[in-house]
Amino acid sequence: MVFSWLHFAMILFLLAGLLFACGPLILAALFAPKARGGDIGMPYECGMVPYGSSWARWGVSYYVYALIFLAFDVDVLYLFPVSTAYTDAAGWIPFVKVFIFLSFLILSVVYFWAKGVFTWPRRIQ
Amino acid sequence: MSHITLIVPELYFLLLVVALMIQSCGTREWKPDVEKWLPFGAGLGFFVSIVAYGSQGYLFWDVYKVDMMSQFFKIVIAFGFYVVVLNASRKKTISDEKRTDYYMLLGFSTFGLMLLASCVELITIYLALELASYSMYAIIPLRAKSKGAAEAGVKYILFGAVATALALYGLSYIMASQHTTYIAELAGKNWHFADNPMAVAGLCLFLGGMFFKLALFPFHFWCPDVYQGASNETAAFVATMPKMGAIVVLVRMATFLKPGLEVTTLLAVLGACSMTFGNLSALVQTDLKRLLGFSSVAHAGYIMVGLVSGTPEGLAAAAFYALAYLVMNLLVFWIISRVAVDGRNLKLHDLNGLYKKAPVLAFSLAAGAFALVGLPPTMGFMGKFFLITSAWGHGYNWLVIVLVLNSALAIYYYLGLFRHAFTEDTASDSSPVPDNGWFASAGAGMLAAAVLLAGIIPAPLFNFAVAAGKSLFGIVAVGGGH
Amino acid sequence: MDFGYPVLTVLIAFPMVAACGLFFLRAPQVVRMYTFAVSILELLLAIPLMNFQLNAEFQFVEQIDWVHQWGLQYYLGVDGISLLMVLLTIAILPLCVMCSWTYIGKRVKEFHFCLLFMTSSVLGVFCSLDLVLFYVFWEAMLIPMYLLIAVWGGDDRKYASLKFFLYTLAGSTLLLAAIVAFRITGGTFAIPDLMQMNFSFRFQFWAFLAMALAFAIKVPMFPFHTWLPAAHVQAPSAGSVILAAVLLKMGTYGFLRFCLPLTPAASAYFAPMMIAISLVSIIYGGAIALGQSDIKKLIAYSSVGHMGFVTLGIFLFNMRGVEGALFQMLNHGIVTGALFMMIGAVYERSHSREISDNMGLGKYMPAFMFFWGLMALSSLGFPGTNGFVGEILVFVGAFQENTWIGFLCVPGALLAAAYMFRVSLKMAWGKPTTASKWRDLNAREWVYLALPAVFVFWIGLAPTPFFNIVDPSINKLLNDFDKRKVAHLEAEQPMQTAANDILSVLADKK
Amino acid sequence: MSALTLYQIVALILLCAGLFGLTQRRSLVGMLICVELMLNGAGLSMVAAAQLTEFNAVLGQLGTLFVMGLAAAEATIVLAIVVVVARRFGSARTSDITTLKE
Amino acid sequence: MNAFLQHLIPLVIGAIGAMVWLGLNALVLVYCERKFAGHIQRRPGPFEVGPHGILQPLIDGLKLMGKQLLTPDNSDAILFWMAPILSMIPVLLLFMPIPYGPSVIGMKVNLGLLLILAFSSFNGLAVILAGWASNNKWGVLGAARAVAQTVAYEIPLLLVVLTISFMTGTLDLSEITAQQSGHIGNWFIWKQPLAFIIFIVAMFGETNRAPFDLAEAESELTAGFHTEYSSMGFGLFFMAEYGYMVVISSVCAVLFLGGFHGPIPGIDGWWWMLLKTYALLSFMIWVRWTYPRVRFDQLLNINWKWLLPLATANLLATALLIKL
Repeated sequence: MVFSWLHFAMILFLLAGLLFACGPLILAALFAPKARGGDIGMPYECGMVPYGSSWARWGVSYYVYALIFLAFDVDVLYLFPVSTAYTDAAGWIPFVKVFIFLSFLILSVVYFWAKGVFTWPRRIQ
Repeated sequence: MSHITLIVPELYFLLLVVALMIQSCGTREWKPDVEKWLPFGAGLGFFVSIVAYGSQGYLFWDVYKVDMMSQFFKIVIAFGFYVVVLNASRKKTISDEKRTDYYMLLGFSTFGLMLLASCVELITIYLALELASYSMYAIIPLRAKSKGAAEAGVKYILFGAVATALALYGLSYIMASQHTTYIAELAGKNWHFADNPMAVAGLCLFLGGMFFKLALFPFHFWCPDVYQGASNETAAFVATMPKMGAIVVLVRMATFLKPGLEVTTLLAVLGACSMTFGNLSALVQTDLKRLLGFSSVAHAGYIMVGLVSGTPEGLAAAAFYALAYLVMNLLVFWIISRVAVDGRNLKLHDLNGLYKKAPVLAFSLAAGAFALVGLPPTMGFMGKFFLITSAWGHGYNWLVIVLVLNSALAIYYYLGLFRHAFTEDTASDSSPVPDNGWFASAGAGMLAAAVLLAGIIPAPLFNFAVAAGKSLFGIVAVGGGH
Repeated sequence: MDFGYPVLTVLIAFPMVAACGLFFLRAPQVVRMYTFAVSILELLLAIPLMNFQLNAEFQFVEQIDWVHQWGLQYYLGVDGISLLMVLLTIAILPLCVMCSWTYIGKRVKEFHFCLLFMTSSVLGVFCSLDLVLFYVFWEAMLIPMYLLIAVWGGDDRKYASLKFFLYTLAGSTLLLAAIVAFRITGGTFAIPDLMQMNFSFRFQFWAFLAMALAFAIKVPMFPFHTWLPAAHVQAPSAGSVILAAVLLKMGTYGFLRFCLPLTPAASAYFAPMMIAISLVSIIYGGAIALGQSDIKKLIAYSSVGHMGFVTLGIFLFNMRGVEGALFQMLNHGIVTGALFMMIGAVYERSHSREISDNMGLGKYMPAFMFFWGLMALSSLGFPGTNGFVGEILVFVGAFQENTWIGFLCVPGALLAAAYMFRVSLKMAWGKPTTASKWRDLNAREWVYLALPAVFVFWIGLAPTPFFNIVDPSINKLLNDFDKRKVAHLEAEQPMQTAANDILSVLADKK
Repeated sequence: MSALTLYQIVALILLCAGLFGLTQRRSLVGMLICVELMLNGAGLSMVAAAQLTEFNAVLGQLGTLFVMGLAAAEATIVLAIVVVVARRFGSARTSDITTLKE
Repeated sequence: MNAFLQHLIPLVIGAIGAMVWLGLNALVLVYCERKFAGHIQRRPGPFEVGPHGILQPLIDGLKLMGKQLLTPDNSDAILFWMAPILSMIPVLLLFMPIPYGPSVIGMKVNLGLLLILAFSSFNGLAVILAGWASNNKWGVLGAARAVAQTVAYEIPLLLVVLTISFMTGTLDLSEITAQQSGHIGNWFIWKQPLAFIIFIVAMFGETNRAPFDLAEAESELTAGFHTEYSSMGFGLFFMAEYGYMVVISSVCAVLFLGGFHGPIPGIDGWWWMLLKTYALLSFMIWVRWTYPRVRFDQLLNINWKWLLPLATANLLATALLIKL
């Protein structure tokens, strides 16, 4: 109950993935030359000496998109349990419920749209 | 679906929110002025919830119970929303294009609170609570370019999130040890610490989440900051409405808080700490809203007094006090909003000479302040009186003594409001000129009249509350509502 | 005794309703006239009270459910004890209006509103027979009194008003707790019903302490008296008059109405302590008064002394003592009220309350000095005045109870004579400073000083009607008291019980 | 040690880590992450409680699903407010955000 | 013990198979991509190493291994090296629930789709780690873009997947394949053409492939989030990317193209799956070398303004049709 073959399989495959990732890296570490000094560790900016910090201020739109995603992604998550049971459920009530749920999703897209979130570039106050 | 008529008030508010949302999506040209119709809509909501007061029944696999208690609180909440909308309809602190959204969020929060009033299952309670909270988190920073508002917002939501997490953690313990989340079934379980430590720990944590909303002592940090940071109109909402939600849940859960249980004692101790701490801190405040913030911490403590007795009367007293608290605070905030015409934060000395500048406001402020103290003949006194009468003789007499001593303590700063408004003449030049129009005066006057009337003739409201309290315990209400 | 209308309700409600009418008036003079008319009407409305039957029953009873679920009632009624107080209150009102006719210059409307509101709530206090109703009126009285001091008071009014408010409110919160305790234990808020019940000593012990604190602050008794001089000095003269004549009586009335009948055993147990405190109050008040240079402060401290006589009389538990206490209450109301009015009158002329600024009035203001002398004599208990009646009764009661108590009272009376003579002599024959230009009493002042003077002589020379009113009630009170005062006193060790109670509460908290 | 206890210990560790981080973190985003950690701890504890006792397992999973959804919504709002804070204060460090005091 | 081995051995075989399959695919796809690109641009592509340059990918791999593993100054070394590993770890797991043939499957999982969707999200985390830890302007920008994009396209993808699972009532890929057995008319592409199109578009967005390769965008950002990676660090990202491409093509084949079922009954087998997957992969490569890159705001708005509402509407319509 607590630990099933699925868990085991997942761990096994993840370990295989780790092996697959680390193997080449270790090989490369063995084969590769190990030069030091000079500007070898300088951040790569097409050969120029880096200017300023690598942290630029992004447009606030990035954040807004991220926020919308956060909200949507998890909402869609709720549909997964529904999806497996939907065909078995009789009557129209399941549809009504899904309809309500999805119309709220659509409503929120409409809201964002109307609020100009998708207009780019934009300065959101 | 067959009982859709039971949730007419909720549906009405949902409709209101959707209407607001549609309007807020509309183009600038098309947009009618939201303040022109919303007060009527909110008033109708109040009316609808009054009409629906008698309905009873279960919905949604019994997680949603429409009973006297829920209807009582729905009426209270709808009333609060009505007043808040009226209060905010003259605000200057938010730009035009955001107003509709502001009201939408207010409405959404109210909708969540209405749902909360009926929930009788812990997960559902949690959901409804969050529904109510999120919109509120969003409206607090809505104050043009104010640093303080942003700070208040972030403090509120971070503390809120922690409280939520703790509450959920507690919920999981209750699930693990009592195997049910229905309040009705939980009421029959054993809540002694010795027998079931995990359940009691879980319950405490879950209650912690409610205490956060209520701003009870160890969870009160946000309260003064949020009041101070948020705009006056928003503060009026935050100070009153979410507490109704928390109280209704606590009232429902108090059915299994028998006196003598560790949890009950904890509740009592927290209540005592809360009132003492709140009052002591309020003594030294000069910012009006901050003062009210600490005072609401104290009031949260008072409400605990009604809950610990574990009798229908106690719960009814708590419910009645909740109503009183709502009306009193809305009254005071109404006056604050009217006095601070430019939306600034008021200091105590800004009230100087108010009796001359706006006599009706000043008189109403007096009514509000004395109601908050608990002086007769106001609603606040009746509420407090019911609380201590219900709690006396159930093993928590010391709590009652603490309460009355605190009332004496509280006098000092509430009297400050009164003193500045009535006895100080030397208004500084920078003090705002209060809004003295018919709208301001009528609103203040009516709320003050409500405070006084309900203090002189509390019987109808209180009988309703008692009937509601008894219905929680399964005692058939006899002749309630009249 | 049915007059076809609720007499007491009308008495209580009329000033309040009339006060609301003030908002429609503008000119100060009109406001004064209006209020005066209202106060006279109120007097007329009190005429049905003449129909009072001379027995111990509560009369003019009105009883309506207020909050049925909670047992709250709107329950009014008067007996001999409260009737006098009601009459005193109603009679004082026109005097107050008159004495502030020119004294109050600013915010006249609000001032009279406060006066009327105050009268209503004080009447409510004396009439209510339901504990909660009593409490409601008791607290409602605070706000107008606070305003009277804080708005129209002297230079230090902020401090004085706050002190007054906090002291009284702090005391009364415990009273509320006690009220609730009575309800839970006795099952009702109705005072007449509660008077019939026997409570356990342990309960009485705590209830008495809670109530006594509230009343003692109001009276005020010795350690809690400090708000009184401050409030008196700062209050306008009408405020002082009401304060002295009516408000202080609420405390002693509380002792008589609640402590003795409801907690007889505890009252008996605490009586020695109360007597001791009363004696201290008497001597302390007199001694301090003797040293005052401010006339108003002097009278204020003399009040402490006088009220000490009242509480002393009450806790003697014998007929003479309680009678004396009641008379002393009445007298103090009349005499001290009149003294304060006179201080107001002289203050209007000299704008000072110092004795040194108000000397030598005998020559220039003979009428004033006549009244002053009369009231001063009455205040110190000169035979033939009403003060004598009250004081001698208390003396008799004290000697009846215990000779030592009687002896200890004597210095108090002597001190009263000393400070009263001191101030009166200086005022009458001292070296005048600026008094020469002052006008003697005008007609209005004549009226409002003559009325108390009439009562001074009436009670002083023919107190029988008053005795007739109070005696049945006092008899009943003492009989009840004697029957019930022994409740298990010996069986329990009071202090030990108290200690146990406190310890158990502390243990509960942990 | 029963499986339930095991899960609960893990959940408790998550919770405590979150609480500890909350007190230690000096930036708002860091605090948010800590709060999410706490919420996840609660979710784990809930699903374990439902699965490993006689409580209805489906209900527990559903509850956890709700927790996840609401946690996401919460994060959304927190981030939105943090953006507001950052724009008004020019910083998202807790030490800079102290205008409200008595 | 015997039962234990019975469970264990297929799993180990599956894991090894997945490793081989992934390695092979990387080699083949690199070769394909370069050859396709060459031919599309009317040049031969790699031609030197082996016949028609067929050994080129192998040599490339060897070359990568011989390069120095550079860790830039000012970078967070631990996170910097964690990123490529993290991007690689879940790839193999993603192959586990995909049925390549009637018996060619790592493990039949009843929530296979959910498993794939859940673990594929690790890639976003790896990308942002890589960009952030390398402390490079291109890296940070690329990472931000990559995250904004992959998360955005995840939602229509989820909705489309949900559409299928609403129809089938299951999240098990084998089960979904089974429901498409029989002839070609049973493939879900006919029932859900709109969903298929949305899935294809979202597929490009999810894998950061042109025309949605804003995260790498050679001409603007050098190499985006992996600008600073050299040697096998870069190689791992490269392999992972191809891995994700293969996975998503396979999933697409399973969901819409009948999985290992042939167009007519009776000729089912893993070869069909291989064919369909490679057809889709070829399509992706073809698109890359044919279409210009979109602008970033266009990229996001295509998703939020078109794909998402369409996908939602499609789901709603599907739900309605099922009830009808």
